Amino acid sequence: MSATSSQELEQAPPRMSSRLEGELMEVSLGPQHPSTHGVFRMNVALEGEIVRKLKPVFGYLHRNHEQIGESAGYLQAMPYTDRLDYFCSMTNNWAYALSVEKLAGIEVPERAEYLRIILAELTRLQNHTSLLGFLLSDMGAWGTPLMYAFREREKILDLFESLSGARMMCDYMRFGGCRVDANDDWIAGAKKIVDLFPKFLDEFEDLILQNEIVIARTQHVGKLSPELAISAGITGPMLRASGVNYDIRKIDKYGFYPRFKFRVPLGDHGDTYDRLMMRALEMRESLSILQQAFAQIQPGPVMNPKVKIRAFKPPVGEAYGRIEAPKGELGFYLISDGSANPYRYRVRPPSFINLTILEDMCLGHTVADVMVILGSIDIVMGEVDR
Amino acid sequence: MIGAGIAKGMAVTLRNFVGSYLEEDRLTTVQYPEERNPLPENYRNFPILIFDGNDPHAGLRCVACKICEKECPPQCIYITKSEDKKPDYMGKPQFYPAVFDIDISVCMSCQICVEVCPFEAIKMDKEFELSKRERFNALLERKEQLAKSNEYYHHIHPVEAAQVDKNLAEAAAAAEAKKKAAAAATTAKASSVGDAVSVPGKPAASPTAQSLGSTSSPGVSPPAAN
Amino acid sequence: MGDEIDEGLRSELQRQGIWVTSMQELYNWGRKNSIWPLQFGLACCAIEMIATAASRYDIARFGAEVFRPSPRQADLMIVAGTVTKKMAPQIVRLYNQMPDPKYVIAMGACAISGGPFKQGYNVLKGIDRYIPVDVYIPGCPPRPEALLHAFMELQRKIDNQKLSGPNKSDHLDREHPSEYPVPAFGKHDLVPRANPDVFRPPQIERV
Amino acid sequence: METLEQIKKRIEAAVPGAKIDIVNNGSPSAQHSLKIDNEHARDVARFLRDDPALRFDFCSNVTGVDWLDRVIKKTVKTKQVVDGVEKDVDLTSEEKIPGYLEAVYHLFSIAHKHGPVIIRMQTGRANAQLSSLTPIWRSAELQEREIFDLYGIKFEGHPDLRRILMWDEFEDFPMRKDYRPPDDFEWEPTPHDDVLERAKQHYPARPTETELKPS
Repeated sequence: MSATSSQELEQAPPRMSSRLEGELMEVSLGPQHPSTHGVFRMNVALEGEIVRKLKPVFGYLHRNHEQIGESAGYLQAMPYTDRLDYFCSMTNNWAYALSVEKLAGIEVPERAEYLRIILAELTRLQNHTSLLGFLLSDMGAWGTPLMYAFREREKILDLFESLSGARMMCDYMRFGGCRVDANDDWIAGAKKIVDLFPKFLDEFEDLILQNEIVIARTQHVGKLSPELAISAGITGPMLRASGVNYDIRKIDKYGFYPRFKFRVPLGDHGDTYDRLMMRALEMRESLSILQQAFAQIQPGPVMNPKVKIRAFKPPVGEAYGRIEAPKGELGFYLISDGSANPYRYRVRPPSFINLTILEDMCLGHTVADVMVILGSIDIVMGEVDR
Repeated sequence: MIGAGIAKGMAVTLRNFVGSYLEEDRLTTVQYPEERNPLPENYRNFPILIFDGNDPHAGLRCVACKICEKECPPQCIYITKSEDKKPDYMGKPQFYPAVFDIDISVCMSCQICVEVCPFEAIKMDKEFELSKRERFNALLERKEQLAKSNEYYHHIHPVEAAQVDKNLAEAAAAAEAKKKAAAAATTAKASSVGDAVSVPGKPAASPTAQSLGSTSSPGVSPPAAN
Repeated sequence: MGDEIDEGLRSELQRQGIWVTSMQELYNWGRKNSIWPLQFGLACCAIEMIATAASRYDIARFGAEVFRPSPRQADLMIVAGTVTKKMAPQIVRLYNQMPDPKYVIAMGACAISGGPFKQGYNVLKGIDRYIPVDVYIPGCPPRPEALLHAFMELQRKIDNQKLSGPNKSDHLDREHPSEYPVPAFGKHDLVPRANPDVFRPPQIERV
Repeated sequence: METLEQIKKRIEAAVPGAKIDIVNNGSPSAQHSLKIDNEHARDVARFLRDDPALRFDFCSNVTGVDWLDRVIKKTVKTKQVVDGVEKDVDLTSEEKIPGYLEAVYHLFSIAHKHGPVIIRMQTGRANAQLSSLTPIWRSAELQEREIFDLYGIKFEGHPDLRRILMWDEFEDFPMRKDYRPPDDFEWEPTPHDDVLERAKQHYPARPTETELKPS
């Protein structure tokens, strides 16, 4: 980073006063708005149709996740993590289990690690498919892509349900392994769905990626420079769309990811189209990881027998564990004072921090583009507000 | 050529439209309520209490140890321990819950109560058609509504219930053998001391104390202490 | 006009090929098969609500696929998810903006009682503290089928509503309010904490 | 990556007057942290970001921690002469640590792909104030606002310090450990411990027998 660019970054971001200024018209988008992906609100100042200022307003789904995590025990916080990013309960479980395993120094059996990878990649598939559906929905392709996306998502949810007992709130992982083992039928069923998935993906890409309207609405919209992306803490597909090669699966080498061959897709322009493409490409890599995992997985135990479920008390200390969730870096920061519940329980939510530069990306674009840019960030309010 | 991408997308839509009449893969709508997808074995919704035999009061496996009450993350269980004891299905006198209420308007279906129960007494139901027009008393399930027979449990979770029954039978057999050995030892002693009456009727150990810190998970929980 | 038709006469006429109905039945039949929900989701349950509207469960079979983005065009508010104290005034305002007759389904534990998050400082312990709720669906989150079941429950309720007489439907009763006061943001909590006209919990004592 | 001791030495050389302490972490994660002082925080942060060997350009996680007043009891065994006889006596000393608020920053390097280095800053619970690191890392912007909202630490130099999650009229700092939520316990059918105590205040003066009976 050169000296000039770092000075630029140190300038304060633009502010918005609470009153009407000059020619600008202030509009409040949300919290009840069909394309804000939940109860998100933006105060936008418009000059004609062009966005001149934009301030996101949070907190409409702030449900005290961190305080509940501190008052409940370590195990009790696990079902609450399901409800953070409610599309991806499996990766939330994994991030939390990983942090507690770091905090207490717990080993995880081999089969459990494979199951975790399988479930995390399935989660990535269903998250990215539904994201593309929602994004197209925001652009005006009302219904159709979302219906196709949800048709495939239901198949993956069926897998989750038959393994963990719930469609969305799986509560599947435990410290030191997984709650129940997957039988051979389940693995065979999952393999069948993964085998058929590329066919759907081809069709879905035909449907959207070359569509002239999609291209016109997304290319050169909401550009994000790599320097700003790094400084603003952007992670996940959004960072890689700006061309920064940073995938925690490769960097931290958590789980058994070093045993898998996969590529990290990178974007060139950092615009909305790149972010959209990034999801499509990542799904291909996830499919390749899944196929390798089905070939490699061996029978064995899925729980570390030394770990107690009740009265679990990790040693005094702290740990920060993070994984590459579908939306970016999901981290849990835990401080233990030796008692049965964490002294400090902090979630590092990727989509909350990815919203930091929403204003920078939207300035100068039209109101209609704001929805597309917001959709490409891939936010889930349960995680943004916690 | 401009418009080619849109045409391609339209072709996909058309293929799906026609396919939704012909291909099973694209024909996904389930005509609920006439037609239902079978629920998987592991599906869980709200907790129920299992009783053996025909009498929900006499056969209730719950001994009011209050572990689930303590471990429940949203604290939606309320138990009052009985003052007297009743014989459980093995014939041992045990405490029973005088009040056992679950507020299903709070329950988050996390299954932790099932995981921590050392007596295989609380299990997850699959019933989900529970919409009510009122809240306070309608959604507070009492002991009478929660108690479900072991047959019902076998009906909803056949594989898991068979495993649980097997575990319980093994534990009962082990306890029986231990009791016999103890009885033999006491009779041997009794010939010299002459006091062997009260031993078999007394529970071997306090069940709560024994189950603390156990690594139970469904299907492999340690057996009831008896 | 809302009087019941004699069942024997009706079946006799039906046998002759004449189908009769009362104004009340026709009115309720029309209403119950075209319930338009307000398109608005709060949290996790909203995703299950979308799944209900999507391909597999297809709420269009019940005439309710028209999710309206504007409360002015909606009949039904599905409160799908955790109602936080910051969001509660907006929900009451949306409810007030809906035209009569209007119905509310509280979907999921959080909307009913605050659910697993009810211990928190920013979570409202049930939307029925401020607005009346017609159907409650327990579950966290309820399956899409459970939402459809609640929907049928609501249809049954609409079917039984009377157009006249002492038990006539609330929305035809001039005395019955169709708007409720919007709570204000206070220094520590919402003011007031509940609307006593709507929220009347029974007494329960625990030792 | 360099060890924390090396980093500490280099910071002290580069930022004159900076006070750096290494905070040890006893858990198996072994993520030790650097405690930096308030006055030089921004210089230290800028050094960590711009130093070519470190390049911590990515500030991942920013969080607040509330530590209440604590008493640490230390028992030391000493030998004392009591009544002319030497005996082992346990001397218990109490060390009182006043409560403080803490801001913790987790730093990673995308350029060199290493990390984390954890830095923490402390301030008193009354009039809590720290210098904002948002000018160094943009990613701290929303997270510092969140700390301000929930813990009440004022970040000097933050461009837009307002409440973020709670409404503007709200006055408390709900994540502080001594916060008590407002009373809305009218209907608590399954109360325990604290909730039970608070629900009892809503019970009528004279208890009736009928309520407890199952309907």
